[in-house]
Amino acid sequence: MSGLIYSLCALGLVMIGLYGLARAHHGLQQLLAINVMSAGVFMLLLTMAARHPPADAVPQALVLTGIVVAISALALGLALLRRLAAEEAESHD
Amino acid sequence: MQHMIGWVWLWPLGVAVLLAWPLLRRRAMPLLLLALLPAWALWGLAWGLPDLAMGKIDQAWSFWLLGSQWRLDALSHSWLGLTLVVWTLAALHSLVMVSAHQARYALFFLLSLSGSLLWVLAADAVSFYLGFSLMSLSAWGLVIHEGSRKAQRAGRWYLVLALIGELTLFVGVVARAAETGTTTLSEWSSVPGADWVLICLWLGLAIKVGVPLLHVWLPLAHPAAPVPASAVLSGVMIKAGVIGWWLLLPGEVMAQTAWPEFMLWLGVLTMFYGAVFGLMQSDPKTLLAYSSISQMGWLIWGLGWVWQMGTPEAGMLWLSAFALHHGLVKGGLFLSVGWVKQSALMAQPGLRTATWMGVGVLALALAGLPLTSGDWVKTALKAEADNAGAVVPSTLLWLGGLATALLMVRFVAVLRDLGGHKPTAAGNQTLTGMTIGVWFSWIALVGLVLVWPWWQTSHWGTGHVWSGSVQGLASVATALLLVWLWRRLRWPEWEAPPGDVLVGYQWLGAHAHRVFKQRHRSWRARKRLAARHWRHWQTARLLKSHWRTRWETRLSQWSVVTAGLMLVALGLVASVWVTV
Amino acid sequence: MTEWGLALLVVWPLLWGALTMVVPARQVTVAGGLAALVTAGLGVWAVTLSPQFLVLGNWSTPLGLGWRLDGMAQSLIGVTAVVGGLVSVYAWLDKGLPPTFWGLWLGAWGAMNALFLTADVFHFYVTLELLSVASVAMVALTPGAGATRAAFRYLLVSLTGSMLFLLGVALLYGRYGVLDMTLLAAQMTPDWPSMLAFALMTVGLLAKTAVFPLHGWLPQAHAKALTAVSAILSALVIKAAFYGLMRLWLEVFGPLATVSASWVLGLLASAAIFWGGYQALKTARLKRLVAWSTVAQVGMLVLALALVVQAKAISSVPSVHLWQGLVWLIAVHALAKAAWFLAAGTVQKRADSDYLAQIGFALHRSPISVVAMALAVISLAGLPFTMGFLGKWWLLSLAWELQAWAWLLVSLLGSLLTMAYGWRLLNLSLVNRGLPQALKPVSVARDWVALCLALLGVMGGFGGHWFWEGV
Amino acid sequence: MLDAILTLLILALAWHCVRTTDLFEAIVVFIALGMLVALAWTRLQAPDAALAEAAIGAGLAGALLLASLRQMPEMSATRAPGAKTTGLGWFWWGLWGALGLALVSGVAAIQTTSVSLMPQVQAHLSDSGVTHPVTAVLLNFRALDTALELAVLLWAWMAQKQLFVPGRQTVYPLQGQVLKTAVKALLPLMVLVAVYLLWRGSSAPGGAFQSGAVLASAWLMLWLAQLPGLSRKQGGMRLGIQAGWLGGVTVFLLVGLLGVFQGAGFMGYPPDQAGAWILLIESAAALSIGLLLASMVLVSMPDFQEGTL
Repeated sequence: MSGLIYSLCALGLVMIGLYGLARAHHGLQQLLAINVMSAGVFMLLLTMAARHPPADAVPQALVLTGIVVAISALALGLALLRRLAAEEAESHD
Repeated sequence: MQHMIGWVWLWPLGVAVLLAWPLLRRRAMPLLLLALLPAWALWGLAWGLPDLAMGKIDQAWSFWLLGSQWRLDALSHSWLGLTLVVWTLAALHSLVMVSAHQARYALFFLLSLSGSLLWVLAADAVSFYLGFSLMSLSAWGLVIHEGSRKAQRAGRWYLVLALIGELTLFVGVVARAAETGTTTLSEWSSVPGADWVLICLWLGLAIKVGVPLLHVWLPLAHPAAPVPASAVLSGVMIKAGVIGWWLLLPGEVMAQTAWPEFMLWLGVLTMFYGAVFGLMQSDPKTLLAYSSISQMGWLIWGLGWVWQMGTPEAGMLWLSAFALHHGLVKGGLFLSVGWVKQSALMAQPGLRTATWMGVGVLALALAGLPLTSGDWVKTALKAEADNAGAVVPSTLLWLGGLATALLMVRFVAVLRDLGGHKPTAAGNQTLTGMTIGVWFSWIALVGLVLVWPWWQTSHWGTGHVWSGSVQGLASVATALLLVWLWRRLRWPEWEAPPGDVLVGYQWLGAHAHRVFKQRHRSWRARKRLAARHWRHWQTARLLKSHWRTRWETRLSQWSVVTAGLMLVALGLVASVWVTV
Repeated sequence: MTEWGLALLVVWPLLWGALTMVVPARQVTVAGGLAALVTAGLGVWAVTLSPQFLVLGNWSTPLGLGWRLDGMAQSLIGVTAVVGGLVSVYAWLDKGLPPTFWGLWLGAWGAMNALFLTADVFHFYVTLELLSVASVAMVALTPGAGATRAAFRYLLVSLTGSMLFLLGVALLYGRYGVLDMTLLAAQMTPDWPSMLAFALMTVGLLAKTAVFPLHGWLPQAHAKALTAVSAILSALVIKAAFYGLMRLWLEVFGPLATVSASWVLGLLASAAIFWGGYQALKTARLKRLVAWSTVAQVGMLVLALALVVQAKAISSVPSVHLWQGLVWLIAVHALAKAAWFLAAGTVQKRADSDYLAQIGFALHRSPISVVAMALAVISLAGLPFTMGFLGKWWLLSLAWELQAWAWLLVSLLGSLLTMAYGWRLLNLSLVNRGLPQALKPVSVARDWVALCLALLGVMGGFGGHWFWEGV
Repeated sequence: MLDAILTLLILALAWHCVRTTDLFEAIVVFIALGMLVALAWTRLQAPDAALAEAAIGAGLAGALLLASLRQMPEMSATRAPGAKTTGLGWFWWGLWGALGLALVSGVAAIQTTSVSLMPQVQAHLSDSGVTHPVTAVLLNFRALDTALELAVLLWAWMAQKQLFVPGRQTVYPLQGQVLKTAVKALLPLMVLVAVYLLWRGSSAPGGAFQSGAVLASAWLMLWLAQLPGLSRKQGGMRLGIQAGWLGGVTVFLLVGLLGVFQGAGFMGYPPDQAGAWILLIESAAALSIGLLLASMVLVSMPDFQEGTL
């Protein structure tokens, strides 16, 4: 039962992330939306792992890999945004 | 030995690569002659030692593309001869008649030459298509060579129609290959095909031949190109369409279809169409271009009865004789325009007289004066056609000959008006030895035009060839009479714009554009109104820009991108779900 | 020996790419360039190997990561090696390229090699991410807010695509409990979770391949990037995602890739061909034109995929030469587009302008580049003498066999559009060249690299029998 | 019951995070969301993932986001210039709902399926050199995944270095005697924790990622405390840092190549030496992850000056 609840939660996060991507005002918020989405995908993988005890280690390992990939992408996106802000500030000066 | 066939057309490509060397780029014109050497060698070899070269198939490059093969037989030998004579003369004349952008001219010339040699020798459909399109598309570079506004317009129309023809032909070739399961041309001739495949093939080539309504590029492109290039365009290139029809369409099974009859009537129509609009031209090269269309009518008509015959190959040799005649004469006539414009040449009385005599000989040969090649081939063709039971009344053909004669009279008149008849101030410049040499090559062509039918008749041993002389004489005489009457009655001259129906096409195009623009404008007005009244109209701001940008901006919005993602995903799910 | 080579195919570029971070800036070009050439050599060598399946660390498949060197992977590795090698030579000659380029490019190359080799859907995701990160960073090498904005947009689309792909992977794992492509293909049943996974993974890859209507990022990113980067992105990076589509549609999701699903692909492809072609026909800028042409050509690839899927689904059509034809088209586009972008970049540099109205004279003065562009265009349009001709021949005869008249017409019109927008450039160089102007000095060697690529696209005609034995 | 409440809370926070017009608020909500998600993951018996999410997905990501936000003051207003509230029409919402429903039904269909690779993992666990299954998968069965994921991190850092924008503000009063002393006291403790996590990883939840996250915070504190002092003159230190960045990927891939040499296949180890090699790789990886994550956060600080790294 709890598995179903969490998989619904995971899908909810994915869909909210998709919505955020479409609606966000700012690049930073779009990055947040994508990270919300990725949290949802990871959670789905973990619910797959937890269907039967003992918890499956493979999806858990995949999630660990995914988390590092996600923060790398987030860091790159933020670096791009900072650069963009600096370049726009320069052009306004 | 047979592997030499391939080098005939590959060699010009190799010569074209030499142009990358800056030194050669500055002296590019002699390369054109160099490029023709292997072809001449092969032709000479096949002529002198037929056992060694004739009837051979070169499959050395069977690993290339879909398996290339090239062959040399009686038909391709005859076409090769024509191709070589005209291209060689063009190369020689390029030495003295083309001075600007020599390297570029040489590049396109060589590419086009290579393609021209390739389709002559092709034994498989892909090789033919390759040669055909290489020749057509490279010739675009020759058409626009002068760079004038006229040349640009001609180049644009040329390219548009060439590309449409190209693609139609390509579809036809692919479909025919799929139909017959092979690309070897000899196997195509006896397998009937689906109608639409044949129509695709026919249409793709008809543009090159200049069938009325598809001919609009021809009267623009031939005059726009430099003189030697026009000679090649009219002398060799447009005939690719006819030989293409012969090679790609199933000639052996055509007799049972309606195609031969269609071609017979189309041929006659083309003869008159070209002649009528040709008479309304005032530029000698445009006039010659129309004359080419008219002469193509003869070939179309000829192909019609060839298809009707039980043994098409024999008829095809007569057709190639006609093509040879027309190629040599028309090439010579185009070059003559260049010589008449050479004021220095025209300042020398002896050369001037000789030039005009040459023009006269060529014009009369085309008009079909007795004892010339024109008379010989036309009479022979008509006789063969009667034997085969062709449906077109021979009166019509006689009228077609008369039209050609009229056209030639008009051509000489127009050419005289060009200013060549009297020496100008610039006429004092001296003639270089090279110019004189090239001029002699033109005179030699005139000689060839006079001589080759005699040689050919003795070679073929045909008896009835000169029996139609009276007809030929009658047509020329009638033409002169008509012209004289015309002059006496002082009727105003009619003129038609080059490309005739092209004007109609352009009007249609412009009209459609105007209609579209009006609708577009009203659409925009409505949107603006909507934007004013509807608060949430998001893209009102964007309405100022072009719809192309506007739609792209809209497509790039994240709401649209995500909607696209979801729509495609759901579409895929639905499409799988429906079937599984 | 083989295992060494394959391992090095991935490890070598990654290690050297990492090392460029510590190599002093002056030596980076030399180190990176040499490393790139060795990678190219390894890639060419990999093509000569016999097909094989390898499980990393000597484990067995469902547990370990499978590497599969089959014809499809080999061809893509080979194409990447040839095009990548020549683009590296160009990059070497380009003094304006920042040294960071080499690390990023080698990383992207290693990622692509791993991506082509892997037989594991999750590992495919990881390699795709590495490739995206490196590619986005390469776009951002161009100074200026325009490029940064394009790179950011590229990153967002790329990440979204990856996330949808990963969602599909999660569904697949939940349904089948394996991640290996061959095992998945063996068990695949057309049920609801599999359908969803199919749709999501496809959409994710479509976004990364820039198929209409998800193409919006491409013209920006590819046009703003530095020349060598544009060539890499357009010729190779796009193909990596397309390769994923091929694997999914032809292999993993075999029973789900039905004729009606191929219609969805075909529709998207047609829209891409017309929209991309129209934009290329109208745009006022040089690199934008080439980039829009990529949108159209990607449409052509997807259309070919749709036809292949149909041919596979309809058993009456002989299914030979199917993936070979696709790979052939990929090679055609990779060579032609790399040549075109490099030539365009050289001309753009010479004219110091990207506007078509201002580059006529530079075009006129760069005959080698113009020839390269012309060859690239005729190859893309499928005109004779080129690899493209054989590709188009294959595509049309496939459409003919399937009696797919609509797709046949679309691909023909696509060719016509290609010629039309390619002709714009030739027309500029020959006719409307405009007034003479001062040109920036640019090494002619760069024109020659572009010409080499274009000529390879022509020579490819000699390899016709590779996939054309049966016809 | 707890699960239901947690789920609702997570969804509510996520909704607020993407709905709010204030970026600062969005980030704070995002950090809180990360923490709750980590909590949910512990409920799903995934302590490794939960730890990593809390440390990296919420902690370091939050630091990165907040630091970056400060560098875009003119853009942090509710609405960036040019961007507008896009009204999503009924069509969009229809698609959204349909896709959501499709996904829910798809996931519900596989909720009871019992396919898993766990039996395989357990069967081969004794040959993997470690006793914690997650570590075995990460470092042995699917080692190349992890190696390339370290590569993703490294290349993301490479990209950031190239995108670096020198800080414009120099008001970040973190340096101070108190702080320095505190850092000095805390640092050994954090390193100890990191080493412990690393060690523990072979048999229980923990390992390179979690250890790396702790190391990252330790590095960050150290650097923030003595930012001005850490400049070009410390050549040896710089070299060490650079080696640390590359260490994870290089060591991993080289050991992978060594596997070919030893006959254990690319990215494989002979079973009897597996434990030792894995420990070596994990140490290098933890160091790398720590250094890279710390560097990433550091360059996003508004007062960061070029040349410090």
